[in-house]
Amino acid sequence: MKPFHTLHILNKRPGHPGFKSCLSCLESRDALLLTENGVLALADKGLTLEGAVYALSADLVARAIPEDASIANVIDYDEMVALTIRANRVISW
Amino acid sequence: MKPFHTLHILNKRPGHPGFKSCLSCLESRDALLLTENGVLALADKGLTLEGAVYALSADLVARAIPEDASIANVIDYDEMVALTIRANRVISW
Amino acid sequence: MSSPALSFTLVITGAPYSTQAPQTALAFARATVAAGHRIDRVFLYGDGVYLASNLASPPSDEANWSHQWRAFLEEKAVPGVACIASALRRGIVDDNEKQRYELPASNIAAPFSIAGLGEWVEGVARSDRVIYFHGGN
Amino acid sequence: MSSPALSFTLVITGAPYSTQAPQTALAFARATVAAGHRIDRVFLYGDGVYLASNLASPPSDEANWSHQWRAFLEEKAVPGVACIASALRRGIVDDNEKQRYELPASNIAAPFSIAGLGEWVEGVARSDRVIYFHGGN
Amino acid sequence: MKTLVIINQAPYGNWSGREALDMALSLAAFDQPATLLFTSDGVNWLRKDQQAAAISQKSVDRNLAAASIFGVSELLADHQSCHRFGLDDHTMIEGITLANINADFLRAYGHVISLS
Amino acid sequence: MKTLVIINQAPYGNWSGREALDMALSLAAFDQPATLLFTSDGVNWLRKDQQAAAISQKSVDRNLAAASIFGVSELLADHQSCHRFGLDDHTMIEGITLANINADFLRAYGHVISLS
Repeated sequence: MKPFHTLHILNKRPGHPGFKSCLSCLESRDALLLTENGVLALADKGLTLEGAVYALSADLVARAIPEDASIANVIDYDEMVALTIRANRVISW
Repeated sequence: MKPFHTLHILNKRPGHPGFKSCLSCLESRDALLLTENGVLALADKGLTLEGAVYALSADLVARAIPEDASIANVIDYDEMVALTIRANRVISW
Repeated sequence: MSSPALSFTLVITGAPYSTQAPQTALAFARATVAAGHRIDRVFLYGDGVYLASNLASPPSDEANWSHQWRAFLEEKAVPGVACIASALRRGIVDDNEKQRYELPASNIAAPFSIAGLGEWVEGVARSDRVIYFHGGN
Repeated sequence: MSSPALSFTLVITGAPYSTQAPQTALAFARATVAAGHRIDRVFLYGDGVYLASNLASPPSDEANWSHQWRAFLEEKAVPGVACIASALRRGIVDDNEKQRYELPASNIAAPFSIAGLGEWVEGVARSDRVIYFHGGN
Repeated sequence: MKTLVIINQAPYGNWSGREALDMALSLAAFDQPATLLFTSDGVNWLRKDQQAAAISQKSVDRNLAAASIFGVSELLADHQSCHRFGLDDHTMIEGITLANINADFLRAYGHVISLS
Repeated sequence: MKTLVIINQAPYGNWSGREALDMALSLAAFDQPATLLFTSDGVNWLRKDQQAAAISQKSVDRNLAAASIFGVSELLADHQSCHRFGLDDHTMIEGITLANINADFLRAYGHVISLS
């Protein structure tokens, strides 16, 4: 498991100003984890996400949003904990 | 004092999705009242407001936003009450 | 004011501190009464019910919104009602609910009382104006 | 887990009902402990302090986030701390504050306690990871 | 007087949509005409097969099924928002009418509520 | 380890900016280096002559003056956000350094807090 620089945890809906702030601070060595209403990004046709993207399974299942592996790696809370450990730094937006 | 159709009370910051929703429902016979963080619209260079626009003085003074009469009629709470009476309908966004 | 007196129901859905709603609503309520209109009730809904707590103790150099609202409601004999479903979820309870749910205390501030959404429907049906004060976030 | 055990401080700034923060944080906390890591403390800040109320009574077919958090903290012997400044403004008080401010009741749920931001600074300085659970609105 | 209750927030992230729904149900219970409108992120209430037990909540699609039974006149969804979130006949629960939200649309309602 | 506290909400509408500031002050009080960054609507904290008594609050510009006295290392503001809200040398309080927010900028901070 390669470490990455920053794990960005994003729980905002795609229309929220914080969603854009978070994306503008992503760089190639970072990873993005979508949680809560952040997972709506996977259903939003106006958005394209790039790079290492993860999404919480429980939040997807609750909202009936298809687990599209071409957009995001779908993970559980155990893997979320593991991601926070792999990262040198964690930012919750 | 001419009555108007709808008074839209808008307390959202200009970047909030509700700000745009409100503007999209304005018509020529309506009036817009900016309150709380809604008054930031008067300082926002990316925005143009048209039609009958009012803004609460107390919220402008608190935030040191110049009372620009070319954009909005600056009013106090007494006049806000009067506006809700002049309108056939009031919507708080 | 030369216009005839009207009746208002005010609905507050934003909490103190998280939102400016209780403040704006209070300034509006004072202006309403000053203009000779009647406030049928102030209805607290959703996070707005936090305004009815009697345990808030902000620093002494800050406004205490709960105190100010209670003083206004008492002075003007305006009913203040917190929605029971919103209040129970958020831990705002009166003595009845305290007993019913075997809770260690009650914390609703007089003159606020607890009632159902029917109080709000009554406002929609009968007050001349229903004005909402939401959170702005 | 083959990785070495680390220490965490979790900070919750979103309230139950207004946000999903207390739920997500609890699922994360359970997974943290299950993986063999240590949680130094859970720190409630801003609206997050509402989680520490012992008066919330949601309908019986809904999750009670305060109950679930209290059970977790007790079972795993994890300290739960509500920021004193946030708590006083929002009407979450312990017996000390009740006496000091002459309030009619206290409503903090054991094992939560009240302390200053120094508890959080301690986490920033000493825990391997500080993870924030904010509101999402 | 017809009341329009607007739900513009997605479910589960907070309680405001449920509380807006309760308002519509209360109006209906007291024989006041109420229409529900889902717009912006709120259209995500309408997706089929939600399983909120995964996050220890109750799914909201069942509450919606109750809405028409208990007398809420109409369930509307903003056309553009549905398109944005990929909601169509296949992915949406039944009984929803699409609408375009603007000043003309709003004019039919004497009372409009937008919790957010 | 340097901590960056981001304030991206305007003052007075809610308490989150004040609570973010308290976090920075606490770090400084315990000799932990802390920088404050105002961005997005948060730059409205920086306007001169705020008179929050008009809405029965205390003006936040005084709290900011306290920040550097009590050891907060730096007060930064996002250049673009300042421009958007018409904040310049004439309208802004003193002691603020402009910055451009991106991944490069963030890299200098081991711990980043964004309340919102």
